Amino acid sequence: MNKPAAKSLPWRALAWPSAFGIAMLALWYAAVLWGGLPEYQLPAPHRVVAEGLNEAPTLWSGLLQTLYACVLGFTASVAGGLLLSILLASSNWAYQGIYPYVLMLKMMPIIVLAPIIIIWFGQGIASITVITFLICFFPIVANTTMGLRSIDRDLAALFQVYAATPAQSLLHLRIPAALPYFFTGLKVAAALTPIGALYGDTVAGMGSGSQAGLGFVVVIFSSQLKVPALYAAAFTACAIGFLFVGLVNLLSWWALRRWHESYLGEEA
Amino acid sequence: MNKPAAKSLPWRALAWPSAFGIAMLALWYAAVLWGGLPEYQLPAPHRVVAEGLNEAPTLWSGLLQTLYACVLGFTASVAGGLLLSILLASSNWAYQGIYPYVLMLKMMPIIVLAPIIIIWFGQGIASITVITFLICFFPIVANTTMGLRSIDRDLAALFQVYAATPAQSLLHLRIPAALPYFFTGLKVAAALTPIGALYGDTVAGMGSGSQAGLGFVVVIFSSQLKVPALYAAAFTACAIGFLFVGLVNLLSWWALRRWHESYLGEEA
Amino acid sequence: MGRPGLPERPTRADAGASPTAVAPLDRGQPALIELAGVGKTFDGRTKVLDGIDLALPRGELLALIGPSGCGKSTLLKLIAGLVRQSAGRIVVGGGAPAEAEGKLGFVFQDANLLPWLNALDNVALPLKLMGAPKAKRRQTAREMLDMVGLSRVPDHYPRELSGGMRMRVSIARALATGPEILLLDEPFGALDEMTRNSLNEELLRLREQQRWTAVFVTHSVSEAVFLSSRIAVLAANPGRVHTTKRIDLPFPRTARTRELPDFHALVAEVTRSLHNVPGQTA
Amino acid sequence: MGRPGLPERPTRADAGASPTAVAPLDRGQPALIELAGVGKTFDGRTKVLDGIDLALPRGELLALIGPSGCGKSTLLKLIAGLVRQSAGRIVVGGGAPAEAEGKLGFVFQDANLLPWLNALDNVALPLKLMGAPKAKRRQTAREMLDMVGLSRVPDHYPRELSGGMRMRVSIARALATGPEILLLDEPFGALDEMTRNSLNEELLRLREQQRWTAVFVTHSVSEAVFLSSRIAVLAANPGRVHTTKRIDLPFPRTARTRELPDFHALVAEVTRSLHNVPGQTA
Amino acid sequence: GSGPATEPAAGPAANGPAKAVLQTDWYAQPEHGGFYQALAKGFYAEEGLDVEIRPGANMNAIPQMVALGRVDFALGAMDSLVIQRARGIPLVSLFPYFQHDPQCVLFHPQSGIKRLEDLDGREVMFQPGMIYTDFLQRAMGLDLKLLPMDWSLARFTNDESFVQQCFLTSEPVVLRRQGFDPGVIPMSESGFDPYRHVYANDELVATQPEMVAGFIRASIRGWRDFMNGDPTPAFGLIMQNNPQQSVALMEDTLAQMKRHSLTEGDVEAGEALGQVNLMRVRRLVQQLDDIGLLDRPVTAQEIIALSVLPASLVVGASHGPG
Ligand SMILES: Nc1ncnc2c1ncn2[C@@H]1O[C@H](COP(=O)(O)OP(=O)(O)OP(=O)(O)O)[C@@H](O)[C@H]1O
Ligand SMILES: Nc1ncnc2c1ncn2[C@@H]1O[C@H](COP(=O)(O)OP(=O)(O)OP(=O)(O)O)[C@@H](O)[C@H]1O
Ligand SMILES: [Mg+2]
Ligand SMILES: [Mg+2]
Repeated sequence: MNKPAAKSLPWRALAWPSAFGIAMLALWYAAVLWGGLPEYQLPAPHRVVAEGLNEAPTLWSGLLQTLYACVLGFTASVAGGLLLSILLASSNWAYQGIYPYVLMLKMMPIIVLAPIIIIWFGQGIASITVITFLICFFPIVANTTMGLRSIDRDLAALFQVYAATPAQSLLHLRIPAALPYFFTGLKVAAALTPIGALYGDTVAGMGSGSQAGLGFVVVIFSSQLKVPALYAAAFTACAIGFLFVGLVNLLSWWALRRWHESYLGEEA
Repeated sequence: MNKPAAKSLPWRALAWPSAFGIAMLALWYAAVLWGGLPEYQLPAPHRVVAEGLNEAPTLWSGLLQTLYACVLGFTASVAGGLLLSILLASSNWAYQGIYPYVLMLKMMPIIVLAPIIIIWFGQGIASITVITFLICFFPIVANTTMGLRSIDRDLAALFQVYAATPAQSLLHLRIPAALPYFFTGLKVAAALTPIGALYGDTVAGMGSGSQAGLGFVVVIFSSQLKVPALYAAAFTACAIGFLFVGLVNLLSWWALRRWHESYLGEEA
Repeated sequence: MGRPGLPERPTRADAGASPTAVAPLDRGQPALIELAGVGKTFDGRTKVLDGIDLALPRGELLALIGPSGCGKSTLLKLIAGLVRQSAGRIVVGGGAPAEAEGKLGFVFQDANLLPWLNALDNVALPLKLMGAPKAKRRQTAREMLDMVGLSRVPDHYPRELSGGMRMRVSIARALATGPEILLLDEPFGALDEMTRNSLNEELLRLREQQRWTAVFVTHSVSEAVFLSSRIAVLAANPGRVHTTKRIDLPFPRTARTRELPDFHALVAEVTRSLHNVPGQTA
Repeated sequence: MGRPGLPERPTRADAGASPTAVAPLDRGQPALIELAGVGKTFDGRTKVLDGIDLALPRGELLALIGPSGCGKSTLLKLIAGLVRQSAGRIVVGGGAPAEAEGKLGFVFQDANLLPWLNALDNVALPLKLMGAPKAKRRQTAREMLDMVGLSRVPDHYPRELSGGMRMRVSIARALATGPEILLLDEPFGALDEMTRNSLNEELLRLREQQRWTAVFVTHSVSEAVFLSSRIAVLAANPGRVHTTKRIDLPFPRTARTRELPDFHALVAEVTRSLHNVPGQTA
Repeated sequence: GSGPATEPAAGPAANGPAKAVLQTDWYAQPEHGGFYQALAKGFYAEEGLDVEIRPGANMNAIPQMVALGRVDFALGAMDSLVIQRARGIPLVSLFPYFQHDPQCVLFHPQSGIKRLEDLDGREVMFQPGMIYTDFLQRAMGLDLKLLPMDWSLARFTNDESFVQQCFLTSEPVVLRRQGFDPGVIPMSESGFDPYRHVYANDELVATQPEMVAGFIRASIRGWRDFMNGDPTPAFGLIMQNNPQQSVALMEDTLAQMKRHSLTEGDVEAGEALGQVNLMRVRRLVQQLDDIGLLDRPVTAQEIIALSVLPASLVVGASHGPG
């Protein structure tokens, strides 16, 4: 009763988000009109749009730069996260021995790691990618590892009976079975990607001209209290996030629609 | 063959992490000895310990303050994340209508939200909690929602046959079935908690006296180039993370050990 | 094995009436379950059931028998309101199938147990969903487990049970609520003959107290004859009713019934009509 | 239904020998599968099997029959090396059970299909794991699906198949590799009698080409008699061999075999000994 | 006044001391010494004020907090306020506590930097949004490759060609203690020379001029006392708030502040503690306008809270109230 329509890409599904979007916009206007908040606190939506258009060249070049960092960082997170998960799920000693240090890496404040990262990778896109990776990879690792370790016992027995090699088990059993977890982690990582890239930008980015990403733009707008433009920049960053989440959703739909409960209608 | 021993808490499991820890420590020393990096670049482990002890009072009060923020933020994330997931999984329109905005909230750079948060919640623990929540809640939402939406069709049919109310389905079917996903999300959130609290501390904290958390300590040590102490502070933050992750693992073991594949031995 | 205190259907006041009074079918009554021209097509491509007409008066025990894949399980799910028909009309208890939910007991083809509950809690689950008090729940669940011969393993989790044991837990669960309508999808298929026979008899004994109307799927003709008041033989591709056969063996039936010549004649007759069914898939 | 091009076991050179040559059991040969004093206890508390002694020469078809929960499935898993014995010794093909993996075909009690593969790909899976080329894989899988009567649904996913159809996919999968040893856990339990009988016959026909040694679990005595060269009747709590009975009906067996008086006598005899088995749970 | 009529209701003392919050721009440090001194020695209390000094590292929210009245006073650079004022945010400058911004460029002597012009074409780590950056680039035409400030010295110590922003009194002191001898050039040498000041919002100045004036008086007194008298009381409070400060470190910092005459400025040129020169303010506005940072022109009168500032501290008034 609460499953999305099976098998067809839910273009219709744009109806609900749009309805909610309009409601949120109305609420926003109401808050601006009657909330008595000054523009530097809560700018009206049309002001955000206007300032966004006004700053369009800056936003556009920031968007391109950050998008580039996001693509690299997300790709690195997916590849690195997947490999790490496979390593972690490959044996008990790897899991018990390595997982704590993966966790520690994740929990190290970036502010502590940043100097080391920049010394190793130099200022700019490489370091931003590393920082984005550090922020994004863990959800993928945690989810995929859990997925890889949650294999149905009977299916595992089947592969044992057919003397499947570890690589075969991985490829034909564990990875397909872990996909629902993997995609969930991927979705979290995708949502973190613009945040990671923005943060990386403010820590390790280049702030001049075409090399300034949205992180830089956001900090500058913020420090100059250009609040409508700041919101415009933030929404621009969100747009990148939606792009990634959308891609992940598409991929997930494509891979799971035929068999996983989350995509099946109630029948059959 | 790569499952943890069933049913017993793996105290023995400390062996592998310790072994790896010793190896990492050796590597670290090797880097310090032969890497030719000065102490303000890469301090030796014993120097980190020494400076940590030296700064123990500061670290301790920072730890307490940040732990407090972590407890509040994590609790808020769990409660909020769970409620949100239940709402999202409760109907298609909620999922399609609300999820995009939850995502947007997650993807908004904190630097943009911080002024609003501080204006609303005041500088101090309340704002730090909100920031920690914003950083931590999403993995819980994404995972739990996926879990709640991945209910086995036959079990759902069973509950339908017995005319279970939505609340009963939730309580007796969907939540138990979603636990493996929920705990995975919880683990990610737990690992994010100290990062969130540290960041919240630097953005919205009171940097004075007993109210200064580890975020303050980290920023100060970093700006004063007290690198060994900085590392000590970072490890202190990690300790909080391990505490939370450990608690989550314990809870997860307790809830899943009897039935979920990830905790079962290969037999039976 | 007739145990005291088996659960009675809470909605019927006349549960105390003489058991034998149930046996004659109330043919004059309006049907409790009625299917008229029911068809089911999956995804618009696979026509699974076509033109099913069936009417079950209260108290009927209908056996469905037919080749693998002919739509027996689908038919049960249609009656339970778990699947919506593509054509025709289904009335259960005077309303739509979905309205009858809560009065049903359903044994799925797979045991379909909750993996995070042990055997006892699995059996007690429907009672919990109906709001029975805890003590009552546990007592009834224990009796039911006892009836299916699993009193020794109440605290085993499903993964610690054998396939046949899991099915028996599932049967116990379906009977625990004393349902008005019982839908059973090959409930005894995974059991050895002795266990199966004794459960068959147990089921009929229970019926004298609970008086459900039942539709059950079986691949065993003798089981169908033994348990049912009517047998519907289905044909496949698409699934439709090939013949129905009234089984007029007297109730109560016991192990002795299997020795009656009538019994063997009926088994032979149904087997023959089964052999004539078109659409055998193998 | 005897189809051309059924897969032959690749490891045996003498597959072309006359089919009838297989029938007499090679009693002089060393056992292909041997269990001596095998016991299994779960979690140190539940003693499931105790003192199992069994020796299967090459070519033997052993039927296991016994009450629900007596340990039949566990015994199969022990032979396949999926579960480790708590006591005794198991030798398969001269080594530990785990070493024989890859020469096995296993039909699990549940169909155990990969939900993300369609019927054809599920059948082709073991061939893929053995490195068979793609064209060969698809061809063999198609033939196997055809044999179990599912040639019309190769692209159906498991959730789109009926229970009996899923089991047949599982049987097709186990036979696809032409295994040396075949372990079947109630393979035909979910099938109607006609499908079941025809698959029984198909299986024996296939055996003449593939010559596996098999252990299979069934709850049908007549199936056990029809298919096996020996029947082991197990008793429960703990599971142990109660009696074994050699079935000396001549091979090849066909539908006609079921009409032999010997056949009926054997069925009756085994049924009797089954009734005497202690440890019936219901 | 609803208080008892035994006292005239004019003074804030009528309802007990007036609460006021001063939000500083960093964690407690000697650069805030005058305020802590005023607090420690009761100068605020004497003016009938109960002041709380609130430290923090969150620079971006502070102007909004002041504008919305969440805090009463805050510290900052006057150039930002001019820009914000032009954007319609009702903030006013109360008084400068540093005559010149201690914002500097920090570099290794080996890098060959002698003047700000030598930054041309180099990578520099500056706080994003710092207005000096715009001035250096647009008014002086320097080509700067900007790196965002990470508030750490790690990279500086690792790279001899590294150039970053610093606070005259902070980073150089830390570095000298580590054995470095960095070069430092104040950014104000560019000719863009904002004050470092205390600011508040229009409403506070309009509704509680007495309280604001009292705060100004006490703060200036505190600064004078801190710079010329015994700084120990302020040091005590600072250490209490920020255990990472030590007396030695604070003394080093204070010495730097004195050496560069941060609070009094160029005394020979007529500058003095707390003084605001409207000519300088106008020049600042002009410079900001020239590089296109102002949404609309603003006047010095708008920016400076002349109504509460003692006339003695205002110079260069060519017109308007003195
Ligand atoms: N993991 C386990 N822990 C405890 N007991 C177990 C476990 N697995 C199986 N058992 C027990 O082992 C016994 C034998 O199980 P098994 O599945 O082998 O029975 P079976 O003979 O195949 O029965 P059926 O005919 O019902 O399939 C059962 O009593 C079951 O409860
Ligand atoms: N979701 C689906 N999509 C397409 N076909 C389906 C779907 N579900 C079931 N079917 C088809 O419906 C037919 C009937 O299935 P059903 O499970 O009702 O058979 P059955 O009579 O119970 O068979 P069995 O005795 O093997 O259990 C089968 O041919 C099956 O392939
Ligand atoms: Mg079925
Ligand atoms: Mg079994």
